Amino acid sequence: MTLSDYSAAVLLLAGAFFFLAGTLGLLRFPDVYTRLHALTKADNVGLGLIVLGLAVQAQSWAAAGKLVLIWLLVLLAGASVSHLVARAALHRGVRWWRR
Amino acid sequence: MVTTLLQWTFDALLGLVLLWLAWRSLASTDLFKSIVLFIAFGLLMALAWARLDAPDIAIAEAAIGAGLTGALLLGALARLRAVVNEEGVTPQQQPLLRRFPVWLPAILLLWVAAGLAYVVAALPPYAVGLSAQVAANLDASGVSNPVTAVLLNFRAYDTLLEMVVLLLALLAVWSLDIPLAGVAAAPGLILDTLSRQLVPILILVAAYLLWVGAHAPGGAFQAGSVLGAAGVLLLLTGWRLPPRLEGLPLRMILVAGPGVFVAIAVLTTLTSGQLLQYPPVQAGLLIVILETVATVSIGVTLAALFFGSPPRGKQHQ
Amino acid sequence: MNTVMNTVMNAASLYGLVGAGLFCLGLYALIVHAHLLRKILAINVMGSGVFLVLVALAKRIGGGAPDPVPHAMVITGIVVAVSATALALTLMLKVATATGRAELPDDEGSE
Amino acid sequence: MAIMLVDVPWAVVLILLPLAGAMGCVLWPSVTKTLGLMTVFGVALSVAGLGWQLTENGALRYAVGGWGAPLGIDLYADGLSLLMLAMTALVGLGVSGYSIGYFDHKYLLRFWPLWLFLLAALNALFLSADIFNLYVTLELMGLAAVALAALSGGSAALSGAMRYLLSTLLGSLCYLFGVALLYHGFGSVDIAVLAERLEPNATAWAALALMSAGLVLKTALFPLHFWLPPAHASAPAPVSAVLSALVVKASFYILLRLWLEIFAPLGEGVSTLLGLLGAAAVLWGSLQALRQTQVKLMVAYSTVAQVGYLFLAFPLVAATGVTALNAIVYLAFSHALAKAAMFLAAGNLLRFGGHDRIADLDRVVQRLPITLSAFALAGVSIMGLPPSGGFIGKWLLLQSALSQGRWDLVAVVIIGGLLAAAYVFKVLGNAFTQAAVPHTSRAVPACMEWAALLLAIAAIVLGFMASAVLPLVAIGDPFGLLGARP
Repeated sequence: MTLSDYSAAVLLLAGAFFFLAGTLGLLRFPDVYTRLHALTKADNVGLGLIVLGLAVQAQSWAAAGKLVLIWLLVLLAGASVSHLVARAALHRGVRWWRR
Repeated sequence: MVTTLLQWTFDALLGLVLLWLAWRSLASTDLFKSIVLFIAFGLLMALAWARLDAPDIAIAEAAIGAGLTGALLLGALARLRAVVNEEGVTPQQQPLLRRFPVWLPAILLLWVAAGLAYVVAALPPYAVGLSAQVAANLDASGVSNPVTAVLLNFRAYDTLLEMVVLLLALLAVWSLDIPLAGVAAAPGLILDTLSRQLVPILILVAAYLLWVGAHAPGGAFQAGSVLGAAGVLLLLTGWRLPPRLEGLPLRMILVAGPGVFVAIAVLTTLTSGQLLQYPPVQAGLLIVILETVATVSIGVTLAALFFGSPPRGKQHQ
Repeated sequence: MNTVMNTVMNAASLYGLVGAGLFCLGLYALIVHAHLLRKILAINVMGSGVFLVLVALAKRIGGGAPDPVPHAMVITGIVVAVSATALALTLMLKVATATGRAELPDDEGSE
Repeated sequence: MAIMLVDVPWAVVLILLPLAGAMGCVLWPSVTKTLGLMTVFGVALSVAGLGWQLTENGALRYAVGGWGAPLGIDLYADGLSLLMLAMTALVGLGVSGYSIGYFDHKYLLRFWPLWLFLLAALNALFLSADIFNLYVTLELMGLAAVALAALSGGSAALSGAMRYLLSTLLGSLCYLFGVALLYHGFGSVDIAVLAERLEPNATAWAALALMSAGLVLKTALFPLHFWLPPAHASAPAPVSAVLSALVVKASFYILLRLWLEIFAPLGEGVSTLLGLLGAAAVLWGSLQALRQTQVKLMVAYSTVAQVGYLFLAFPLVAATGVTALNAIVYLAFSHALAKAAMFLAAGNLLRFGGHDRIADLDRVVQRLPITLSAFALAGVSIMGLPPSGGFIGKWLLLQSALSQGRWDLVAVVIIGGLLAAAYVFKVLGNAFTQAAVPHTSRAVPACMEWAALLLAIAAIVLGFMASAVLPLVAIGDPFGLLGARP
């Protein structure tokens, strides 16, 4: 186990934690808007950490670049799609949750 | 040993989740939910392919199996809801076999499943496939990705017919002549911007997949389906093919994939005397030509399948 | 008993079993459900099951690179499946437009 | 010149020509009709060329791509494939001529590409020696057939086509599961290689069961025939003709090749089951046909019965060898011609009177004499009366049944013939009587009437050609029947 192995493991575990938190939020939060919040925030950071963890161990700069590209694309798509979902929910008159 | 156990646990869990998702998707009372679960099922199938060392299939499954099939299903559901009044009919769970108890087919199928499971488990532990022969002839095939070699050289005839199946499906859909889908809600700024940024990237990704397919996972079908996804995105934002391209130019692109394949089949038969026998020196070049044309053709065909209605230009003839 | 354990412990057979399970699950849904969209989904699940069997068993040899021939076959199969699905969905829309229901008439012409 | 023609790989032409023709029709709709007819003629000529090659050189094995099985895909043509191809080409000519009069311009543009793709799929199927390649041709054929069946767009046709599509997809998947098992059990998808390697183990049995179930569903053998009558009866007449005459035979052909070549060592016990189902199909299909009040439904149920005859001969092939195989070929070929003629004639009646109710046919015999002659001649072959192709087929079937002392099969064949006579005469009888309510009629183009009549005449002429046709079956000694049993 080298240093890069350890750092990769830590990053991957941290990423997995964010996924877990996001998933928990998706399951437990009360309405579509809060669920979107949990999902996008946690998944974007989670994926970022996992990409970072994998990039540490990547064979070449090109491979690491491809991983980062994937993350950027997911960020772009994730943000746009959650906006679209939220807007569609608003249009249909889905009420937001109040305590 | 620990890694093996960990891997086994992962595989077993994935297998169970696949079965569970398929079951929920087929049993759900809400059709929309069914489709979404089916798309999730497709994505996890892609993970299973990756676990089975089949990255070529994983890409194809994610792009076609989950992506485009999902888009087709959701599009069809939207059109269906415009046609069928679901209030009165509630066509959800109506068992076809009213005369028989529902558990009868269940018991029969459990029996079949047990039989199939036994057969799968009883196969000899060592595969008797063709890996050795593929590896031995890979040098003569013109590419170094064995899956591409099988698809476009060793079993190219299957792929020729498969391209024809795709074209035929589009002709069949067009011959059914469903009316144009009603204009969806205005796409809005975000979707517009997203598609304007994503479509060039998708085209780039398609080109990359096409190029890399010669020596690594990827190839015409994966590239074509990414291109098809770009087409679907454009169609969703309200983009339509300019009317002057709807006639012969569109048909030329659609036919180009199988057409070039048939042309190369004729040429090889004339020059080497054997159907689809490429001269070894030019095999690589021929495969690149075939795949490039096929990619464009597959992409446009898939997008046209999503659109569904025949081009109006065709009707006027 | 030993062979059973070996089979289940082996990833190839494991996915093979899942494939067989998906095939039967899809077949059951195809028979039981009346709604055409659900029947089309069932056919797709069955197809995934067959593809899984086709590829999983190629991995039995263990170790070395898996057999690419079934991989190519499955890619062919996936394209055929999406073509068939597109046609089936369009036909479903036409049936629904013509009859007002996305189900086949329960006449069973043969009886 | 003659030498050059011998060298042309006609088998390849048979596959590529209709594909190219179909794509030409897609690209240039203005010349669709000309292009389509030329293609169909070209296919018929290529079958003749292939027949010449086969009689000169014996069976043909052709390695696509030069790789050869098991790595590559092989094409294979022997006497059995040749006769199936000839059947396809003849019916194709008749149906193509008929379609010119039947469809208006808009539907003609849709019909031709689909029909040429179907023709290509059929040719490719009859020439393939590779079970996965057969799967692809099956799917190509199935999708084209469904699209054609839905062409007219009525609610009955659409529902029929939908049921047909689901059944054919289910059949294909069962077949593909069998392919997967065979490949992993024995390491090849080539029929000849598999035949060498097969051992009677659980894998082989499961593959046999799955593939047979799938193909029996596609062939519409009783009791899996439920999809056939609605699809075949509600499709446009030329499409019904192609579906009943050719498409059903294609899956039967694969079944025959699989059972007699790959699965031969698995014994004859199971084929007896298929024989029993065949007997049930003959009786059930004939009775249902007799009950129908509409011509097209009656003809469709008659197909269910006639498919039964093919399976009746199935268990006899192993025991009596070439006689039973000859019977199958003759039954399939003559049924294809006669049934196509019958459906086309039924289409004429439908066009003429605007309906096909048997009771209200209203003296059509005087007004459509050619169509009625076609129906009657085709009926002669379906009933199995001499002299007709159907008679030779049943005669060979009876011969092989009697040599095995199978009096039960003899009884089924005779009862089936009598029932067929009953339903054919039901139509013919009403053609002479006056309907209670006279109704308007529409002219039927001459090409539609003559196409039906020529196919029916061909079914009769087939009865006189036995001495010329039967030696063709022996080309390449299909399934080693000649060598094994004299």
